[in-house]
Amino acid sequence: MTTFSLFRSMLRIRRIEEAIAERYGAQEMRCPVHLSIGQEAVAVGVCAALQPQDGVFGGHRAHAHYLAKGGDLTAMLAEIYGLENGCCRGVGGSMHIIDLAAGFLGAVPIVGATIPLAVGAAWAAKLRNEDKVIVVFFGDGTFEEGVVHESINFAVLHRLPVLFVCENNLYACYTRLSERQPDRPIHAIAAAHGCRIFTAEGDDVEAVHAASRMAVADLRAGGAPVFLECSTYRWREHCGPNQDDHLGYRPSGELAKWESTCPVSRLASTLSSSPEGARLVAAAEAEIAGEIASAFAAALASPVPQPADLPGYLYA
Amino acid sequence: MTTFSLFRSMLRIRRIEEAIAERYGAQEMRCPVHLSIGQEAVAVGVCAALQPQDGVFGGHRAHAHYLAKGGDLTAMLAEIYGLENGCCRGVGGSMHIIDLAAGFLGAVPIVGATIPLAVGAAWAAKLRNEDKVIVVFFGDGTFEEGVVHESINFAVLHRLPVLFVCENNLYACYTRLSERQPDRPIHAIAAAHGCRIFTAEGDDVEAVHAASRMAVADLRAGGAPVFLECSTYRWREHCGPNQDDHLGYRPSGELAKWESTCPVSRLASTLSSSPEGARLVAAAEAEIAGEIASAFAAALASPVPQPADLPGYLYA
Amino acid sequence: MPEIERRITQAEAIREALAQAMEEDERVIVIGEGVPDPKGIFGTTTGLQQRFGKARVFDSPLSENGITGICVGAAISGMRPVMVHQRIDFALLAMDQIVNNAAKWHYMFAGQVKVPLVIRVIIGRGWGPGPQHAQSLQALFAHIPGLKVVMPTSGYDAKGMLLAAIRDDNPVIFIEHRWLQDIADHVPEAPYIVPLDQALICRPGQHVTLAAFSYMTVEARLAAEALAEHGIEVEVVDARSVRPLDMSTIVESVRRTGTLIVADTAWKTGGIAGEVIAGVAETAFSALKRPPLRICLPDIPAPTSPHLTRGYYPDALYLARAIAAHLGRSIPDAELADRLFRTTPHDVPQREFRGPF
Amino acid sequence: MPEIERRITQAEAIREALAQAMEEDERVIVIGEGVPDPKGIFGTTTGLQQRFGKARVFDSPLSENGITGICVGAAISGMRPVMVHQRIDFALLAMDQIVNNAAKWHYMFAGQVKVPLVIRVIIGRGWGPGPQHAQSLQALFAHIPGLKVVMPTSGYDAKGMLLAAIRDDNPVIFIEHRWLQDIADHVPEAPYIVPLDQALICRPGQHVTLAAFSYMTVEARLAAEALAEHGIEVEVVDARSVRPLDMSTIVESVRRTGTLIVADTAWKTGGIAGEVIAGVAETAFSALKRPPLRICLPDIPAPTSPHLTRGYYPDALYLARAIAAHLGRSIPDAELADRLFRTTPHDVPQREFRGPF
Ligand SMILES: Cc1ncc(C[n+]2csc(CCOP(=O)(O)OP(=O)(O)O)c2C)c(N)n1
Ligand SMILES: Cc1ncc(C[n+]2csc(CCOP(=O)(O)OP(=O)(O)O)c2C)c(N)n1
Ligand SMILES: [Mg+2]
Ligand SMILES: [Mg+2]
Repeated sequence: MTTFSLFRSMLRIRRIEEAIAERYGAQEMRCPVHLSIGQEAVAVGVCAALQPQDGVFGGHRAHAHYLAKGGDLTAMLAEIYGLENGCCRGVGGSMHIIDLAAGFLGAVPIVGATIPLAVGAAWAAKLRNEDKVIVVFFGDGTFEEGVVHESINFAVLHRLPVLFVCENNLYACYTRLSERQPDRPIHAIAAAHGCRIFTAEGDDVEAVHAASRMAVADLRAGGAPVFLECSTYRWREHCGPNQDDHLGYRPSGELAKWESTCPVSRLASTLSSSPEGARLVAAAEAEIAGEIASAFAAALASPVPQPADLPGYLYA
Repeated sequence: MTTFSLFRSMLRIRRIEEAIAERYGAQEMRCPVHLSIGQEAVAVGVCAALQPQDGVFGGHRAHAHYLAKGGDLTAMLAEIYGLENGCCRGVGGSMHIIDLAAGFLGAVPIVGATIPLAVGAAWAAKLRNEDKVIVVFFGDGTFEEGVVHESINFAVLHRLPVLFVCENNLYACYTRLSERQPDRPIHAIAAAHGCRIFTAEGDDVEAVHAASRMAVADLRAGGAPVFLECSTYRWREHCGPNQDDHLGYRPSGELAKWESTCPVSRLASTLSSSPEGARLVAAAEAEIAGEIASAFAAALASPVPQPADLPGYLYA
Repeated sequence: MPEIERRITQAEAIREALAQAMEEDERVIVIGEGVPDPKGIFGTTTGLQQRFGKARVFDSPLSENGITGICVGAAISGMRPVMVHQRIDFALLAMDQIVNNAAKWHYMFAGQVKVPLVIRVIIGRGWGPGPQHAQSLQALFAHIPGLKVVMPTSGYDAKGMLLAAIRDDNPVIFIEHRWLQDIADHVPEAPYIVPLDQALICRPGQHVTLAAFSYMTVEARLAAEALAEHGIEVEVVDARSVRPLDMSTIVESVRRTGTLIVADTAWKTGGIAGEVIAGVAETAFSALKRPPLRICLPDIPAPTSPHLTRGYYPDALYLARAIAAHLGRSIPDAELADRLFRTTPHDVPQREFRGPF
Repeated sequence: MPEIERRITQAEAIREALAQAMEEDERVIVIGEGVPDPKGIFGTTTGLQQRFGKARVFDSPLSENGITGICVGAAISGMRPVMVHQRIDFALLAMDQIVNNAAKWHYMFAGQVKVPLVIRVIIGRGWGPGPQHAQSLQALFAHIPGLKVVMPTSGYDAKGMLLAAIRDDNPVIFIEHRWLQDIADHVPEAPYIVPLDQALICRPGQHVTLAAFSYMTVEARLAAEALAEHGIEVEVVDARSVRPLDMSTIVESVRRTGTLIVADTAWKTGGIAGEVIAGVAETAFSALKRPPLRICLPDIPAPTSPHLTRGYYPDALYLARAIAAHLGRSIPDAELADRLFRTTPHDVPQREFRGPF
């Protein structure tokens, strides 16, 4: 995976989420949305290390993971709009997305809920002798759920091909890490459980990618489960399209500091230092803008889903 | 606490549980019992480091903890017999015991269930500025429950005066540790959570006691929560009065090895090496036998409890 | 009586009750994910930490079972914790501590230890919360001996019942509905108590008893007003409590009206609406002049899309139609529809609602 | 037909079903705390690991929520896990994964993913299990759309329904009763299926419909036999499934008998007995000639002492008395008591039972 394609994938996710934020005010996406703006490098760096047959699970903040794994953009947007062509036909909305063809195995908003599922999927892969790595993304807050420890214990016990990716953005909703956890590294607990550990600055996509490649290679070779902790930062409000620095729950200057190390624009500047690079960046912006415009148009052209179909989804 | 009194407390618990085992076959103790025979040194070593105002919680295997903390013997026996003078008036049986006067704050059989309660009691003590340490005993298997990690995280975060005592007897029911957990120390996970760690050979009551004294002193001085892991071994079946080595779930010779380091008889021999010590040991045996006989008699003299009283226990 | 003019929202009423409880009893502490944050649990806890300090108002790690157990531990040690889940769905993680410990600790030890614990849980919806964030799980708690379970509707009751719950020596599951939080009501400032075990006849009527739970009471009253214009007098009973159910108020009402309809915010099968019907059928069978009827959610999880939630939640119009049909009364549907047509979008509590949750 | 002579216990029937399911489908795996241990979950899993290997039969860490989620993850990845809790009380730790994920995964994703998962849970008692180890929590699962919930009584049904549950593509909560495990029944060796949604009329009768769940069916049949001698013909319906409830079999029976009594192993308030009554009252009100009646546990947790459990669990004698009284029939009590007097101690399933659980 070239630096440029890592960059392009991040840029695409950034622009898609910005577009969602911009259109959210129109009151047509009638469900909660949790944006990853600022955190794209983790999703992209990890997923770029995966093969199509590998599986990914996410949580409430999963757009970036879905897109980075190759999830269908139009289906995601249609889902957020609650339309029939949505990836869950409108049953789920932003917090429930899935694209089985792309190996995005599902995201749901109960925090921690998909972590044992990822371990179970990895267990199935091992029992069936499939060459498959399973990744699950979750936040620093989610690590406080007991089920995470239960899941890690089982994964290490059975040496399953699972990569736990903790996106430590310092907050759970509006609550800072220090109000929820003592001052010690999250990954040290995973290490004590017997995971192999990697850490990366989550605003450096190449660092995340390098760590992920090693991790995934380890897992394919039958190594112990890997826990990757990435420092990162959410720029917008916990849930919804807006800025929220005025609420005062972040120390002043913190957001600005993280914005200054924006994974997307830093890489854009680097790439743009050559004229060829600058051209590529500009072209990417243009292509992505076009793709987004058509995806929104296609999504909005979807028929509306029918309540009468709901009972049919309940049982297989 | 002198070596002799540590010994005497262990001997007393051993003889009480042997008496329970012996009488269990009469079919009059009609509830599950989980004996601590072989594990007495942990209960005794820890509780001997406590003050009366300190609190202790246990789990399904709690006779030793209750007795070591000074719980009323007759009330416990009456409870196992399901009689009105039982410590729960027969509502609880062996798996639910309590003696508030002695600071034994309760034991219940859902594994892990009392661990957050202990943290909550320690939290209350801290909020109320009480000079109180809270101890909770649990097994190696219990450590697999997610709630344990949630509890430790909160305790460390708020720096609560709680001592977590893990009695690692290598088994949960008939399942060996290696079938349930990867090969890494349990206490290392607690350390990563930020607990202060002590370990002790659980068949050496003086070692347990020494560690506990340091731990409790730390906690009284406002130190971080402590996690004490003791290696130990259950001699009888998981639940019930019998030997069960014939079932073949333990490697052969393992039980014999642990029996050979019996915390009670090792100390008995040491003490008996002087004539004065031998006299004391013999006297203790005699006194304890007498106490047990009268306690059983007193317990069995209890009236039977009345079902009509039950609804009154439901709500305060 | 200038008091009578004082109208505040239910969220404010809850916040006031919390503040007054903390003022009158220093053992009261408040904890939950987001309690001291800028959003303050939909405004119900805003400002409490500033006022009562960090030693009594706590944020919480994301550890529902652990924190519940920790609160049980604090409660049996003399504190009076009030904890809160922003969604009842999260309480599923804590069922072990709620059912195995909180509900039974007093009983298991034959009454030696009290568990004065309040667990606030919020049901209902912003928009599009979907299958995992919009459940109405009162039936799961209603089945458990040892718990008290209440579902106030009015702001007045929310304050009075929360104060009663906090003063109660038992674990109380206090169920709030998201759509009630912004409704204003007359709420006296001075502390007062509303009992935890009494239903309220909030509109008398002789033709049919409509027992409603929580937000359904709001829709029930609207339906009743509309039907009154057509000569159907609906007695609306705000059940208010779920465990214990105040069956005697409901049964007496049914003895007067001969007809029982129950409206609940939850799925029909296995819900508390069925419990109300079973209780009446067992104890006042001869009072029933016709079959009882449940009006509940269909037996499927809540979907997210507004196109799919349309029709999922029974509203006043649905109730009015169903009641008229059940009584065999034909009312020109256009008139009902006209009267009860909801001009606010069906998926938001107030027109001003702008998301995101 | 030598088959007809083959009688095995319910525990053996369950073990046989597991073995046959594993044989016919290699995706079937079995996991649970103690599954491969010498006690083998009351004998229901003994020998399976020896036969099918460590790659398909697993012990489990004590991590109920985690393991449930792991099994959901395996199920959506093409395996067909069967997991087991030795007591339903432990499943409370897993309510999050059961209710939020297992029950909804197929629905949330609009039918794209199946969850073929069986969760075996054991209710009932040895002796003295007490408040935390003897709950009958079927009502908690019965309320949840997306789950199937069954409670077979006979060994025949246990095998056939377990095979059906394992072949089913949905999450099934399979509830076994400790007191049924040692009862022998005619159980054919070859694999067969008993549907997951059909009640069974196991004794016809024209005077009263007695719908019973799980072990209560055993007591119900004894009561029915005794009452028959006094001219009361009880139709005993073994409900067998809880979700979906086979209401049409029950309703048809009530249409014949005019009287409905429901016997459940659980607490009365908020239990499934109420659901049965509500369903019948709603849909076949006019068939009811007298009030329906529930016979359930009192609304308090199980105590431990045998002195306290006496009278806690309604038995055949209790049922017979209650039925006769409900029908207004006076039967000399001594005769009933004589016929139904239990010579085995009331707190053990069989005379040979020696503890400890
Ligand atoms: C079990 C559960 N508890 C609480 C919530 C409410 N909630 C949604 S997101 C969130 C914070 C998650 O924090 P983190 O894991 O750090 O992820 P981030 O939002 O920072 O990406 C919380 C508490 C939930 N969805 N599920
Ligand atoms: C939540 C829960 N799951 C399972 C059980 C059944 N159970 C009782 S004791 C026990 C083993 C506990 O092992 P450990 O913690 O090591 O304690 P030990 O018995 O060895 O003292 C189990 C699984 C239970 N009581 N509670
Ligand atoms: Mg975070
Ligand atoms: Mg152990």
